[in-house]
Amino acid sequence: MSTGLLYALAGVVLFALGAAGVIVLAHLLRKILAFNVMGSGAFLVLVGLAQRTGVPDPVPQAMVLTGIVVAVAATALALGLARAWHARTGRGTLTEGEDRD
Amino acid sequence: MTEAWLDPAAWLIVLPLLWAGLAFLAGPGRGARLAIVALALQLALALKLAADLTATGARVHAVGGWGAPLGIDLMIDGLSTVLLLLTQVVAVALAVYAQGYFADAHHRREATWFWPLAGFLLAAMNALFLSADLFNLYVTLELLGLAAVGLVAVGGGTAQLAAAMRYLLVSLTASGAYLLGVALVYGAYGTVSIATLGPLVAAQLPLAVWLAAGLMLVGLMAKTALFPFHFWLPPAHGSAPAPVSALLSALVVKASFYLVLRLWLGPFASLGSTAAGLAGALGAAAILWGSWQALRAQRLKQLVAWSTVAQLGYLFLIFPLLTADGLALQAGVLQTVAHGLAKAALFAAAGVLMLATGRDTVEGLAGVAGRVPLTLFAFGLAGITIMGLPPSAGFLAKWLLIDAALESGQWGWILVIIAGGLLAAGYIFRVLRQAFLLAPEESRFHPVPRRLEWMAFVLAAASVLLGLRGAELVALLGITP
Amino acid sequence: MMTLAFDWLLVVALLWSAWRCLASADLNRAVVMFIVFGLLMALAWARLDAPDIALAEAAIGAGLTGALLLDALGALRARREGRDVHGEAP
Amino acid sequence: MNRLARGVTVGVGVALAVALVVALLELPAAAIHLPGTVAQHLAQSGVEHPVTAVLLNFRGWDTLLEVAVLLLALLTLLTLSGGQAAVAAVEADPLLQGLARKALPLIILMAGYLLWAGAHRPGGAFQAGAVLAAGAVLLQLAGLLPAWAAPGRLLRLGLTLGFLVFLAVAAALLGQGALLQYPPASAGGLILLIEAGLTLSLGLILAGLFLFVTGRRA
Repeated sequence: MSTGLLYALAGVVLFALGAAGVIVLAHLLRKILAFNVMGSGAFLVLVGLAQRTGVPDPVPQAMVLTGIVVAVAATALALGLARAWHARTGRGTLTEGEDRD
Repeated sequence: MTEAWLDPAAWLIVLPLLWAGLAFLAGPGRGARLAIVALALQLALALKLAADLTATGARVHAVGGWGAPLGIDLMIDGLSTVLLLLTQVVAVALAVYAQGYFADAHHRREATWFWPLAGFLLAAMNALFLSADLFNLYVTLELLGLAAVGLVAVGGGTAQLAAAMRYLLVSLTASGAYLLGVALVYGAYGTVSIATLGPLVAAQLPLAVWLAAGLMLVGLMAKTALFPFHFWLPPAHGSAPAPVSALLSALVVKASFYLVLRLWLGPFASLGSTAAGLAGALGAAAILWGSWQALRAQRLKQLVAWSTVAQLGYLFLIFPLLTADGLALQAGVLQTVAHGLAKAALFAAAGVLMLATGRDTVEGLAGVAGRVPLTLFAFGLAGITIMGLPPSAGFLAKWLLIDAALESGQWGWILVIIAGGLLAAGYIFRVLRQAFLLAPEESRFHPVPRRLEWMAFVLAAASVLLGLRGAELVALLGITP
Repeated sequence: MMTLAFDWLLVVALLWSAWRCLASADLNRAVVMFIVFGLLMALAWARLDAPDIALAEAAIGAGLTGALLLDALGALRARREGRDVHGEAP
Repeated sequence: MNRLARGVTVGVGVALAVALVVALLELPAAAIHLPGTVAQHLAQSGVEHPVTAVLLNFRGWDTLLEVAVLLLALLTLLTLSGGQAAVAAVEADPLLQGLARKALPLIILMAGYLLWAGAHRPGGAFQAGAVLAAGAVLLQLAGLLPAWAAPGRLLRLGLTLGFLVFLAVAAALLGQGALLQYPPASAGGLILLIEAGLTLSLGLILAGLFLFVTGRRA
């Protein structure tokens, strides 16, 4: 198995883990963490799969650089919303009754 | 053909990006006049684009001059041009509306960064309609999603924050699924250009591409709020300020639908047929469930938002009916345009009614008929399109849909279309009936700027009159590469 | 052979840190595990011949996102403690 | 979320992961090989580092929209924190302050190096901007830089400059035939101009994602 394919396989597992996390976890900060894990998984698939023959490919690498910046923008926005929500309601979750962290 | 530096397709993206940036530079609360002038210009550009298209046919604008698969291509054809036209028409009317709406003292705070946010939103829409590159489309989807979330949050209240948060989480998860799909497609074929992909997918279809298509289409359906992914839409569209609700409901959800259509008709054509029945069934469920919730809604904007859930259902009815004669496709695009105009009008009218009564419930509308008759007339006109009565464009869309169902012998969908129309009549007349009741003694009415009423009316009238010009739209749509 | 063993080790570490980040009962630990995950990702990018992404991941993915998360966690904690002292929401 | 829904979600997640692993293991080689095409056109791109060439030339359109995404996130954060006062920074320990003071010139130097290096080897505007932002966050944590209030005109100019320069170049090159169609002779210079603007603006925006939000009180 090539290095690229190995990391691509790790990527799909990370993606599935993160996607399930975003849906299942209640606390907003945890959802945001899960979203980032999910994104990292997709990035690994993008580069790893393209490089499974062992040749570096600058095209998906540039795409992942773009993706990382988009992800940090989305994370900052989500954290801003979560903080504003917490400041307003004192809660860390959107649905009531699951408010433990 | 125009000279290269005047290419309207390029300026349709550059211009909104430019005024969004300048509006931010100008400072908090500024940028309304700039936006309106620029949007009028964009409308002219879209018309020019349509005229060029009719004259010379579909074409490609190769950004950077490289051409796919190395560079990113913009694709100008009938489908993208129709949606660009719809976007600019609705946007310019809503910009004039928003300027009046945010001039009101109660809403001034919401306008702090409204204009740059709206500019980025519209730039993202135009870029999305033109792009023919799956990864570039991912970036436009994120730009669109974050702009929409930002606009929901401008209201600043607790309900808006919760709605924005939920919307953001759905939007990000959906674009994550889309991105994984793009990664798999690149891994399978070594390109993300839609045009280059077509023959490659037709030649070879490994399991990874099936999964990619599933991930991308499900993600886009979640962004389009197709039942059962609709749960985020009513709170988001129902709690945002009226001009924002109108932008989101009329345009933003259509962008992801457009992309579903592009993929379904393009590279994933051979995969689409297996899931067509499911898409149609979900559309039917959306029509019935959304209309039922609209009938029961207590708050006016919730009612209009649930109506969007129902009307989006019609768009997915076309998938089991897609055939070579293109009737269903025409129906879907007409429905997109008709609903876009009518829903913008309904939210604009709802905003006026809420300003006038100071209340946001359907019950609180008693007596408004005498105070803002023009707005109520606009609400009724837009209602004609939503119900699908002649001569509106909504009628034409549903007629074509029934025609397509008859031709392919799938009678079941016709029942759903008719039931949806009756339910729509139910919730529209519920509002009108309440408005014509006598006002209770203690109720007070606030004056509303006339331009708000006029913009609602113009949009509503356009949605009805478009029915008379449906043939031109269909002809434009027929221009493919 | 050595490098392949290292790759397997790194992949296991990546999956483990991601799992600990999402499953940990304590939010503080979850955020710290996320930063560890980000640094391991940077290593993975280096192994994939992508030094540009490794740099960006370390600076943005682990660094800036980590700082944002820690700051947000601090803000949520501070308000929660404030509420507990006064016995009501601020 | 109830237990059934949780179980179903986890089940779907596991099934998805398994299906994807199987799909990746049996995936045949790709028909198109872009690294070769990139290498072939690298000489006309104006830079020598392939990733920078893709990022700012071949797929520069993605990058332009991505800067817009960052600006957008910042705008929404400003909307959310609108009208809230920043709390005075807590006094940090003098050791951290001393360290931050010493590190600052080094950080700026490193950002400059990364910007310059991007044309030939790993590095570029994004990494350089991220380093600048990290410096600003460090200064804030050391109590040497206050959290930012609503941005004044000068700051707004700094935040948008990179984006506007990029957009202006993209539009000006329309005369060449298409958006962002660099003439090969001046591509290197134009890309450096764009990257210099982006380094400043990205540094400010990324720092702003932290500094406009931290220490805010409703």
